[in-house]
Amino acid sequence: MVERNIYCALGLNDQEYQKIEQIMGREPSSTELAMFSVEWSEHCGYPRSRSLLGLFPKEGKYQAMIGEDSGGIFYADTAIVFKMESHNHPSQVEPKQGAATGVGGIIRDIFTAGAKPIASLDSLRFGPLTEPYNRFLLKGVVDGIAFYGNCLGVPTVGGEVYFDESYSGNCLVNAMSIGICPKDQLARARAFGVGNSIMYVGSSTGRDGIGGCSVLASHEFGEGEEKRPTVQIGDPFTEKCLIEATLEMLATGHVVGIKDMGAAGLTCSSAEMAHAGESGMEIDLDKVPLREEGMEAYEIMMSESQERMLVCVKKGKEEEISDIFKKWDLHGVVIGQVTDDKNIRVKYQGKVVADIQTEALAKAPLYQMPFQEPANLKVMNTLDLKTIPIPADSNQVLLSLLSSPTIASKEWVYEQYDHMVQTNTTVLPGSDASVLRIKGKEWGLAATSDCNSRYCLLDPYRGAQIAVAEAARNLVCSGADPAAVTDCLNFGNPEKPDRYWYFKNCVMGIVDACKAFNIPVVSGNVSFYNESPKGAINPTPTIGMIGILPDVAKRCTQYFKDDGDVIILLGETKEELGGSEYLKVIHGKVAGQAPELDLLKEKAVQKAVYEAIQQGLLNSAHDCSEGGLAVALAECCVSNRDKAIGSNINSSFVIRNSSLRKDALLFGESQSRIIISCSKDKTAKVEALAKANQVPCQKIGQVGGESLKIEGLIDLPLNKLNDAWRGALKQYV
Amino acid sequence: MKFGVIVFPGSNCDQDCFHVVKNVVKQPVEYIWHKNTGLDNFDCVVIPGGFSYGDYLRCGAIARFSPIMESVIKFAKAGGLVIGICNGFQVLLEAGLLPGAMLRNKNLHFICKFVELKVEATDTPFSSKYKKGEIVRIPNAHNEGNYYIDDKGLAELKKNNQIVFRYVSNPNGAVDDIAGIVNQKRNVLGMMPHPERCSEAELTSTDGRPIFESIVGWLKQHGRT
Amino acid sequence: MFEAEVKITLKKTVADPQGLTIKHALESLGFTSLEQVRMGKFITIQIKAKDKAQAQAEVEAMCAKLLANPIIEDYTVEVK
Amino acid sequence: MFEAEVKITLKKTVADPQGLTIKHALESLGFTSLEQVRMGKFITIQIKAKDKAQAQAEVEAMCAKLLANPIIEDYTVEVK
Ligand SMILES: Nc1ncnc2c1ncn2[C@@H]1O[C@H](COP(=O)(O)OP(=O)(O)O)[C@@H](O)[C@H]1O
Ligand SMILES: [Mg+2]
Repeated sequence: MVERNIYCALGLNDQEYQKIEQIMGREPSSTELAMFSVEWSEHCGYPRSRSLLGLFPKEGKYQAMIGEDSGGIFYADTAIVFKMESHNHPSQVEPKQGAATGVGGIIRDIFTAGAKPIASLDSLRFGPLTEPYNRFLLKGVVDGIAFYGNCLGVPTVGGEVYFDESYSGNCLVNAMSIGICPKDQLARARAFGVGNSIMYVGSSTGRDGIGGCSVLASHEFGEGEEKRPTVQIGDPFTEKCLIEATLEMLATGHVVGIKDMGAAGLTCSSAEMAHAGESGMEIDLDKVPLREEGMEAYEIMMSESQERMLVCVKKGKEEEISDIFKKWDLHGVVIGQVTDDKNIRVKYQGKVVADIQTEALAKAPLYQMPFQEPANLKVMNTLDLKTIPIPADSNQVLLSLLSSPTIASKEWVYEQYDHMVQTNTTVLPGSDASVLRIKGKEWGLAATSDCNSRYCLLDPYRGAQIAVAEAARNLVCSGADPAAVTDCLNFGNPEKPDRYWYFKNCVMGIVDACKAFNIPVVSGNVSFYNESPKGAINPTPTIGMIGILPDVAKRCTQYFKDDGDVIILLGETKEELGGSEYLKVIHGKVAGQAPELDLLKEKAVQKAVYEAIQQGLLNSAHDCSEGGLAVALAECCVSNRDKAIGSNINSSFVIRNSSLRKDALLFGESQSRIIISCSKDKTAKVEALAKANQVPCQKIGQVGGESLKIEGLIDLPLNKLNDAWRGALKQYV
Repeated sequence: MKFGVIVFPGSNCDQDCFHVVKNVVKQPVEYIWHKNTGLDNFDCVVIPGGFSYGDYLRCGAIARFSPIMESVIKFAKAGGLVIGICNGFQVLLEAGLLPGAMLRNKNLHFICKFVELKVEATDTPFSSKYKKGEIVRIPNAHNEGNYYIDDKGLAELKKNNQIVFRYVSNPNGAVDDIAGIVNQKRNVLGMMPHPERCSEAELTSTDGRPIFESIVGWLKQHGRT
Repeated sequence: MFEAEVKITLKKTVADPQGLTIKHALESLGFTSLEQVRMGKFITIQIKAKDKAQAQAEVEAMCAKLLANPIIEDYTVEVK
Repeated sequence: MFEAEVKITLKKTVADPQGLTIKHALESLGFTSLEQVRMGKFITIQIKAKDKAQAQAEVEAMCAKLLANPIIEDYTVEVK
């Protein structure tokens, strides 16, 4: 029997080991054991989350395509493939290279599906910038994303950056990538056809990240420093060549299937391709291009060296394929064949070192995890507004909020990213969502990522629903019809029942919200064990969403445009301060209930705005999110990098809402609210549209002037707003 | 009239330049793989932006030794039009077709952003459709666009009126606010900002288009149709 | 005043794509007898200190704290 | 086989923003006795050669041709 400390080191427990022996009917070889350990890890086999993930809707208003590695939708003759993935732990220890290789991994998932990567987004979360290490992380992560993405020539067009104590010691780096291709050129991750060749293409294999995914992504930080990942140096140049060569190869029509060697490298790609193709596979490790000497079989099988892929090629076409890779100075060698059984057989130095049914590897055990509401939730949810003093000077509050790093302009971040390469970005970062044209088509794409994890901490079900609703709202404000979701579920240790309770409720929130919007979840990623010695991160189910603009010329941006335009607020403002940025920044509290969300009302507001934009009625649309109405108005005034413009919010609006606390009116984060502006002559039509959709609609003021005025409450010149909002992040970095 | 867009491994604005030549100014254009040689059939060569060889040693340093560069040097010496944009500019510097060198941006960051440029010279094949002194908006996107040249070299550039574009507000530390220069014969242009990113109304600005139109106009005037 | 030279290199176990690309480039220029090329950083620091030992200690502290990331890099300090 | 160490530094006359930034960062960490910090490259090359002199000559040729840009950089080669 294999010694206990060996399988434990691989992250397997006693039951799992026994099950493996039972499946094999004998003692597993070290290579086999290593293969099981990675395939059954949370990262690959999802044993602790699979059953819940199965609840996500797989269909919606656009035809969905759910593949092995990534998913997407079809629109007209085009497949739009997209996915989000985490690279949290590597980034925490080596921010630049950790983030860089994260970008590399997610982009590989896109082009292995046969799609040309056309855009990326990044969703980032750090502890407060007052701590030097968090500043180091922010700078390093942004540098890494820029280093990799810019070099590849895939524009990073959007994302988000949040700051919260819970991420000190465990930052989150979630990267999303989007690609497109003609419908019929999609590639699948499968191998079949006895005698077809298995080719290894890309970079060579070293001892990089061995056991990285199973061992590292399955443990908390602080459990033992020696488990630190062997961070890799990203190689965007090789990946760029790999993209070109891969797309050239797929165009030959000689490829049966293809999969990237990401987490768990060759093990995962070979076993899963064979299993998906209901075939067997035999590979010979002596043929694998190695960059280090004396590597053992299990090391080759588990290596996570970057920039490599496995391809099933039609028999007789191997040379043609290998020539393409030669042209790009990359490896392209045959390492095996498809066989007529259903086993994955691995040979090395003349010996069979592994022989396993792919079925057994692919069927990771399924665990029902215990869950329980956290003991402190009731206390957190208690908030007596009477104990919260209303600040006398709302101007000062607004300036403080605008310069809170979570709300402040993220220009410092996205100006380091090439967000224009490929010349498709028609709405640049800095508006609610970025919009891409597709050359030669009338339609376009919008993309965003969103999640307010404080809401999820206070109410995971509603918080996750709000993340979905807000993402959709951001797309609608840009003129797009929300189409499909990818997610990255970042949580603490699932073996702790309170953490799992959060996970379960967030998943249910996403399920129900997506059903309400009639959009599918086409891809995603789970990242557990995000904890530092101080505890778990806030539950963070990041939502990535794409939307379709039937006519990209009708796109819309968030900033006010013309003097004299009428400003209209759609939706209802309630006395809601729970979980708000205001409560945190001004009163130092994270407490209360997350804002209410009525999905029917949310849909109605979105429908009204979408239709208004389609009819060409609006000059701007911006939703109210962190910081509430006052912050959203300030952003409408100053977020256009070329031209700030003031606005005047009239007294009748303030009087009409005088039953609300003024801090709730200005800074409360009631959901389902959108600020729009239009020229005077279109106001009646806009109001009629709102009415037809039963959406509360108030004319609240006028665009123009050199300041933001909210009668009797706020009066600030544009340059002060601008300095607070634009200058804040730069102060720290 | 035929344009060629050179493709090095790591070039990433090749398709963007190709698109503008083909679909915006509507001229014949072909990609040229860096391992090829010979440019006999071309009238204008575009060296596009990107990260040739990852810029792993120094921007443009490795690409400069690609087989095609020997041909580009010959082509330029014979008076052919060569425009290097961003990484293309860096390659031209490394190849010695233009004087000076690039250092890292003063703030050490990659900067992707629209910047204002002042058109300083219109008597070149690349800038004749602008007005002298005109201010145009064209995006930058680079890490190493901090142009360096010693005092003597700068005096030469000025004396020969070789500075074609200057930054209105210097974003990267470039000597004398230089954003783009030509060689003495005025047939080779290097510039850091990306005109191909602002040649269509969909992309916020069309201020880059006159560069491509100037080239087309010049080639027509010189009998290349 | 002392001048310290800091050499920062990638750990042997970390693959160095930059070095590899430079190696290929050199080979294609005809330098064919190369075994390996690795890329690192070279930092020169002029520092006031009461003696060489103090300068050495200070610069080593700088390396540990900021200049190198021990997860992927090694460093050596030499004070002249 | 020989190992050559190549140090590439920016010419004294060329401003070094990276060095300056590192200097500021170090100062804000409390290293206040710094006069100057300059950033360069450190390339190690393993090369087959019949003797040290040949290795030295080869690596110097590499520097002159590719590794350094004479307009802005100086280099030194040391064969071990
Ligand atoms: N990490 C990032 N990378 C790229 N763009 C970003 C990033 N963070 C924020 N942005 C951009 O800044 C703008 C504002 O972001 P955010 O405040 O998150 O918007 P919202 O509240 O509407 O979701 C958006 O255009 C967004 O894409
Ligand atoms: Mg928004």
